Amino acid sequence: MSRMKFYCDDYRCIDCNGCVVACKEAHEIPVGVNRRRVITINEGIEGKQKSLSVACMHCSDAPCQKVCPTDCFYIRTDGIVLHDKDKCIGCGYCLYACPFGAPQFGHEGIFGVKGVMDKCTFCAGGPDETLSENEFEHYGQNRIAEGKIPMCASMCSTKALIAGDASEVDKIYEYRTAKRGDNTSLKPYGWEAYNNGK
Amino acid sequence: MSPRNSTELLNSKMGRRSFLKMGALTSVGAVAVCSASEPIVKATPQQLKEAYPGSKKVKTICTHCSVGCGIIAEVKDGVWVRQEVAQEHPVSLGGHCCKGADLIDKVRSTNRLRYPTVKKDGVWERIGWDEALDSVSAQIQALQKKYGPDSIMMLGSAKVSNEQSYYIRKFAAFMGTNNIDHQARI
Amino acid sequence: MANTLGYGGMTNHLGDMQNSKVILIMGANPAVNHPVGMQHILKGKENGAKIISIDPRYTKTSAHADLFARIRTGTDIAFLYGMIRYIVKNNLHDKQYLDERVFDWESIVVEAEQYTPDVVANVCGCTAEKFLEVVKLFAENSPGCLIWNQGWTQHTIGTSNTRLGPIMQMFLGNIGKVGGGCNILRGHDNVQGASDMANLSDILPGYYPINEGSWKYYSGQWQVDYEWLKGRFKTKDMMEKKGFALSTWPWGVIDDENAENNAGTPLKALICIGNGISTITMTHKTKEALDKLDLVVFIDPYVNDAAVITDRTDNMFLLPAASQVESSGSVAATNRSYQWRSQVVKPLYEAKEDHDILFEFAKRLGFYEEFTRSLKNGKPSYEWPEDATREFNRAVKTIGLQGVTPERMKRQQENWALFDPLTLRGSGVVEGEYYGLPWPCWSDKHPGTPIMYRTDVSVMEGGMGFRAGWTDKGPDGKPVVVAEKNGQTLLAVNEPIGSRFKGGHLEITADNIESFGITLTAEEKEKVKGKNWKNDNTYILVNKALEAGLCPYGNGKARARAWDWADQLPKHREPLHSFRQDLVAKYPTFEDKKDHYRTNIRYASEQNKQNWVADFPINVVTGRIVEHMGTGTETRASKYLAELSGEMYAHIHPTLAKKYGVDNGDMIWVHGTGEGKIKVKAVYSYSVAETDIFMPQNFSGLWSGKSLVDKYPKGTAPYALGENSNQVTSYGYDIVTACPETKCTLVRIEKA
Amino acid sequence: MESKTFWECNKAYILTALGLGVVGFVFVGFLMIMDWGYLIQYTMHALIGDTSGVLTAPASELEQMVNAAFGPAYNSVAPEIIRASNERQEYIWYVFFAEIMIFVFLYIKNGRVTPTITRPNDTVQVLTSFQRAVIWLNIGMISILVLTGFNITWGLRSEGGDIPRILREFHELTGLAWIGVWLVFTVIAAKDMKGWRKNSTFRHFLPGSFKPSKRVIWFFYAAMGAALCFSGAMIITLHPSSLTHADVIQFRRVLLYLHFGASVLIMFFILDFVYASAVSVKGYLKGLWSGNYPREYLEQVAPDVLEDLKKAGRA
Repeated sequence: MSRMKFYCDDYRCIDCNGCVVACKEAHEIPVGVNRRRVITINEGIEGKQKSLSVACMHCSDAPCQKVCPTDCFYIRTDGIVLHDKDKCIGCGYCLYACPFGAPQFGHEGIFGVKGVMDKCTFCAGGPDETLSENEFEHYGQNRIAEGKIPMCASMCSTKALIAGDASEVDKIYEYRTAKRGDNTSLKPYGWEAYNNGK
Repeated sequence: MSPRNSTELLNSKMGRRSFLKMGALTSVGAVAVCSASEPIVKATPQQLKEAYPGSKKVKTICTHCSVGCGIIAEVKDGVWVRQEVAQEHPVSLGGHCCKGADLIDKVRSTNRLRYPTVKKDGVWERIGWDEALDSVSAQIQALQKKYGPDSIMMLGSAKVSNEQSYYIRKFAAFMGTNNIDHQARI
Repeated sequence: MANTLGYGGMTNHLGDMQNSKVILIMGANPAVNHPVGMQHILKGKENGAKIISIDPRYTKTSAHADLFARIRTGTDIAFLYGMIRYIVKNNLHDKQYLDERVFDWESIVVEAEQYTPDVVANVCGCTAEKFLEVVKLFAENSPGCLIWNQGWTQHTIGTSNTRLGPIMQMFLGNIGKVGGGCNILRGHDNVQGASDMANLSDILPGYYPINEGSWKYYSGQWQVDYEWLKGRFKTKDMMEKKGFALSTWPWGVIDDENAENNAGTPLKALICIGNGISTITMTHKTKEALDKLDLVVFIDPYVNDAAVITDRTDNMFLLPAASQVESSGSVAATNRSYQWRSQVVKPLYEAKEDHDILFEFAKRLGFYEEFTRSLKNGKPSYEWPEDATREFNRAVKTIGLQGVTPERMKRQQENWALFDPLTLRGSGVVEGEYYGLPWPCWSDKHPGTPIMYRTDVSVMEGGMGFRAGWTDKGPDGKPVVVAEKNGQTLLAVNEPIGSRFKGGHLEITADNIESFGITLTAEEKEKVKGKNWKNDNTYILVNKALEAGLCPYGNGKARARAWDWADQLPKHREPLHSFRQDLVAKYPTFEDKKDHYRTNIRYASEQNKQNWVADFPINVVTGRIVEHMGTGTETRASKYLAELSGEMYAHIHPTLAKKYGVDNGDMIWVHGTGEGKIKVKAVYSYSVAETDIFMPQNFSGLWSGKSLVDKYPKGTAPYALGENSNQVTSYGYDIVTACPETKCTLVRIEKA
Repeated sequence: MESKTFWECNKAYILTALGLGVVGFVFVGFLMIMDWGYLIQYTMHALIGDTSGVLTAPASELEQMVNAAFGPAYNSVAPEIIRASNERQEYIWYVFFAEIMIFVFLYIKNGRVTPTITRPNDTVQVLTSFQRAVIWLNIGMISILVLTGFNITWGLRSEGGDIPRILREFHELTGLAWIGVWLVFTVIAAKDMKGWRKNSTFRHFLPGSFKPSKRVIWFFYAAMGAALCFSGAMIITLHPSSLTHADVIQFRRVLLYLHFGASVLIMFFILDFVYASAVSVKGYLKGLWSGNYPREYLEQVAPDVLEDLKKAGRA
C-alpha cells in the first residue's frame, strides 16, 4: 500500500522559503499561520549551517489523531492525515502531541482568541466535497484530487523537498545519496537515529 | 468516516495500552500493532478533476530575478485564479523561491498604486490620466525650452520587457538627451 | 568583460553548471539571489563538482560549498592574481589555448608576479594556506566555472574585477567550454534585456556606441531624418556624450559644478520608470536631489519609496504602470535567453502599460508620429509588442538578435517542455534550437548560442571565436586592421570547426568578405556596398558568412590588456574608504576623474581626505535577502513576504557587539562616512567577520529612526518598513561604468 | 491554643498532604509515563528562566536540528499529554466517584447542622455586597469553567462543532477573567495567618477566623487556582507560532500538564465548597445570597464571626 511522504534533503535546502510562500499563496492562508516553515541551525558557523523545511509529516500513527478530544482527524488510505475543521474546537491538544509542530492556530475566534486548527493537508483538501468552494475555503486546494503533487514540493527551488509515494521518495533519496557518495544513506534521517542518541 | 472511531480506540485496551507503553513514535513493530485498530478512512473516490474548469493556462516568466523561471498562470474570466507549477520549464523545472511563488500577489496585492496621483501642497491628490499627462508634458516642454533637453533625467527599468526597454531608450533619444540609465549600473 | 572577450553576457547557462567539475563562486550569493540557479549548482555538486565560495560573509551559498574562504571586501583582484601566479608557476595553465586565443597574456603573468600567497593573504585577509587550498582545488579540476555577481561590479575597481575574472579563466582554458565559463548572474529579471536595449547613457540598443555612425544607423532604423534627430539634441557633442548614470545623477542636481558637463544646465526633472532609486548609494543625497528638482515623475505599479523619502510637497506625479504580468513581451534571462512573457491579465485599476504611457507622452510632446513610424514599418497600424520585437530584430545586429523573432519565442514558450535542461537543446518541433535563442542568434535559422566562444562546434551550432572588435585603435595607436604587438597578432590562431577560412579574421565587411573565400554576385555587392555586418539591413553579409562557417564579428583574440583604459592591466586598488589604511599607499586609487558620466568624481582626493578607518572602524557589507528584491517596493508590499522578513536588521558578530555593549536585538545607530545615519536592530550572527556588519539593502520606509508611513498615499504603504541601508553606504563609483561602491563602506556604530 | 500539640494544630494540613501524596504516588508510580527526571530538571531550568527544554547540549547535528525545528525531548512529556488527555476521557469518572465518596463520608460524619431560629427578623449583615459579588462571581465562573472544561475533555461526546468551539473559547476568556476573583480568594486564604500580621489586616474580607480544616481548603483552592491561572494564562499568551514553536512547545506541554493536574485536584475543593455551602448548615446558602444571617444562626454556628462583627460595630 502506498503512503504519501515528504522528504526534505538538507543537502539541497537553501532556506529560500519558496515552499512556505508557495503553500500560503496556494491555499490563501492567513498571515500568522505557517503550514510549512524553514528552520536553519548554526547560521553563519562554517560547515555547520543547515536548513530544513518542515511541515506535517503525515505520520502513520499520528499522535494528533490519538489526542484529539473531538476525533476530527482521519487518515486516508494513502497515509495523508487530514482533519475536519467543522468538528475541531481549537483546543490545541494536537499541537502538544505533535512531534513536529505542524498544527497551526490563527486568531480567528471571538475576541481574537485562537481559532480552529489548520495544518498541512498534503494539498489533499479535507472532508468537504472534493474541489468545492467550501473545501477551498477551509483547507485550500485539493491538488491530489487533480492528480498533482503538493505545491511546496513542486515549487521547491532546488528540488530539496520531495513529496509523493514513500517508495518513490526513497528511490530519489537513494539516487542522490549514491551520487553524492558520502554515505549519507547510511545515516538515516529521522527519529530512530535521534533515539539512538547518535 | 466513522464518527466514533476514537471511542473504539479507547475501548480497545490492547491498542491503547501498547501505545502508552511505547510512548510515542518509536517502535515500528508497535506501530503495526497499533494501526490494526486504527481508524482508516477511505479517500472519497477521486477522479482527475479540474479545480477551475474552463480556465486558461497562460505561460509567462517570473518578474523577480534573472534566472527566468517559468510561471503558469491559470486565468478564468480575466482573473488570475491560481499560480500553477511550470514543471517542464527547462531552467526552473517548476522551482521558485519565495518571491516567485508569490508572483500572483502582483494582482492580489491591495496596496498597488491604483490611479494617477500628484502631490500638491504637501498632500496626495487623485487626478485623471489626461490631466497628469498634460501637466507633465507641458512642464517638460517648458524645462526643455528654458534649460535645454539635458535638464531631464530619465531612468529606465530592468523590470520591463525588451520591447518597452527599446522604446524607453528611443524615447530618451527623441527627448534629445542621453541622460537615461537603469539598474545595470548597480 | 565585453572589453576582454567581446560581449558582456554570461558565457554559459545555468543548466551547464551541472557539467562543471569545480564551481568558484566569488562575490555572488546565488542561494539568496538566484535560488533556482542554485538548483543547478547543487546538481552539479551531486555530479561531483566541488564548490568554492569566496566571500566576506559566510552566506547561504557558502553553507553548501565544499570550501569557503573569507576575504576582505574589494580585494578580489589580489586573489585572482595570486591564483594566476600559482597556476603559471605550477604549469597548470593551458598554454595552447592562451597562445591561440588570448592577446598579450604574458603581461598578466608579469603583473601577477608580485602577488605571492603571502601578499594575497595580507591584502585579502585570509590565510595563505586557505588561499592555496582554493587555488589548488580550482586549478586541478576541469572544467571550472566561475560565477560572480554584484559583489564584483559594485566597486571603484569593479571593471577590473570583471576583466581579470575571465582572464584567470582563460589561463585554465575554461572559456568556451562546456561546464566552464564566466557566469555573471544578473540581478533583475530583465537587466540583460534592458542593457541589450540600452537603457544606458553610453550606448544605443545593441551596444552601438553613441557616435555619429550609430546615430545615423539608428535614424535609419527609426525611419527618421538624422538631422531632425540631431535637432532634438542641444548640440551634436551632447548627442555623442555619455549621459548621467543612475548612480551619479543626484550630483547633477546638487552640485552646480556638474552643469558644465551637462550642456550648462543642472538636472531639473526626473522621469523614473520602474526603478528603485534608493538602492544606489548615499540615499540622503538622492533625497536632496529629489527635493531640489522641479519635476518628479514616478511610473510604477507600486508607490516608489523615493516618493516618500523626499520632502518635496509639489509637482511629484505617481503614474500607475501595469505590472509585468499585465503586459507582454520578451525578457532576457541572465544567460542571454529571450523568453516570451505573456500577458496574464489586463492592467488592473487605472494602470497603463509602460509603452502606452510613453506613447501618450510622445503625443503630447509632439513626436508620436516619428516615434511609432518604424513600429508600423509601412503598415497602417502596429501590433504591440510583436512589431516592437521585429523592430529590434531588424535593428540590433551586433549581438545577433536577428533570429530572436516573436514567432520563434512564442513557439518555444509553447513547447518549453521539449528542451533539455542540461544543454537547453530542443527536440521535436523545436529540434536543434536552444531554449531562449541565447544571443548571438545570427539568423532565423540559427539555433542560438547557449555557450559562447566555443570553437569545438560550428558557427551554425553556436560556435564562435572571440570578437574581433576591440576598439578603434590598436595598441600601436594605428587603426586596428591586423594590429600587432611584439609580433603577436590580434587575430585568433584557431577557428570554430566547419569554418571555411582557417585562422582568425576581422569582422565581416563588404570590403573584406571576398578575401575569406566568399563570393558575392554583382547585385549583392551593390546592395551591401560600404556596409559591414553591423549595419547591413539586407543581412547578405551575415548570411554569407554563416554559410561559410564564419562568425560575422570575426575571430579575434581576447584582450588581456586593454590598451585604451586607465588601467591597461587590471590592478588592485584599495577602496576609497579602505579598511586597511596601511595598504592605501601601496595600492592607491585612481586620480580624480572629471566629467565621468557628466559628473566630477573624486577618487584620490576622497581617499586621502582623512584616515577614514580611524573614525569609521567598521566595514559594511550590504546585500540582498531572499524574500525581497531591489528596494523591495513590490516584495515588501506582499503580506507573506513581509511576514517572513518584515524588519530591517544588521548582522553583527557577537565579538564586535560585545565591544560596543550591544546585546542581541538591541537597536544601534549606524553612521556612514557621508552624513547619513540609520537606526537598525542588531542581530548576532557568525556569518560576518569580526570587523564587519551586514545589512540588507531591501528596506525602505524608515528614515533615521522616523517612520515615513504617513507619507504614502492612502492605502499604498507596504507591510514591511525598514531603514534604508544605502543611507550609510559610502561615496565611490566605478572608474569605467560608474557603478556605485556599495560593498566597501565604512561606518561607525553606537548603541541607540 | 498553647495547649495544643503540633499534631492537633496541623492535623488538617498533614492529613490533606498525606491524602494527596497517596493519590499522587498512585498516579505517578503506576499510571504515568512522564519522564519525571526530565520534568524535575526542566522545572529547575525553567525557574532560572530557560524554558526552552534543552537541558543538555545537543550531541549531534541531528539532535540540534530536532531541537531547533520541533522542540527538544519529545518523548519526555508529550506521551504523557497524549495519555492524560485520553485517560481523562475515560478515568475522570473514577475521580468523581472518589470525590463523591468523600462527600458522602463528610455528610455521614458531620451531618447537617440545623440552627434553631426563633427570631428570623433579627438579622446581622455578615457579607457585604462586594463579598457576595466575589462569591457569586466565583460560583458562576467556576461553573462555567468546569462545564466548558469538560466540554473540551469530553469533546468526543459532543463530537465537536461550532458550539463546543465557542464554549472552548469561552473557557479561555472566563479563565482570564477569573484571575481577578482568584486573587481575592488568595487574600482570603491568607487571612489571620500566624506570622502574617499581628492584627487581622484582611478582616474585612471575611469575618470570623479559620479552623485549620477550613483553611486548608482555602489554601489548596488558592494554590490550585494559582496553577490553573498561571498555566492557562501562559498557554493563551504563548500563542502557537511557527517561528517560536520550538522554543516554547516544551514549556507549553509542561504547563498543559500542570493545568490538567490542577484541574483534577481543584475539583475536590470545589466539591467541599458545595458541601459546605449547600449541605452542611441549613440556611447558609440563603445567607450567601442575601448577605444577612439571623443573629441566632451566628450565635449557634459561627460565634467567632459574630464576635468579629461586634468588634467592627456592625452587629
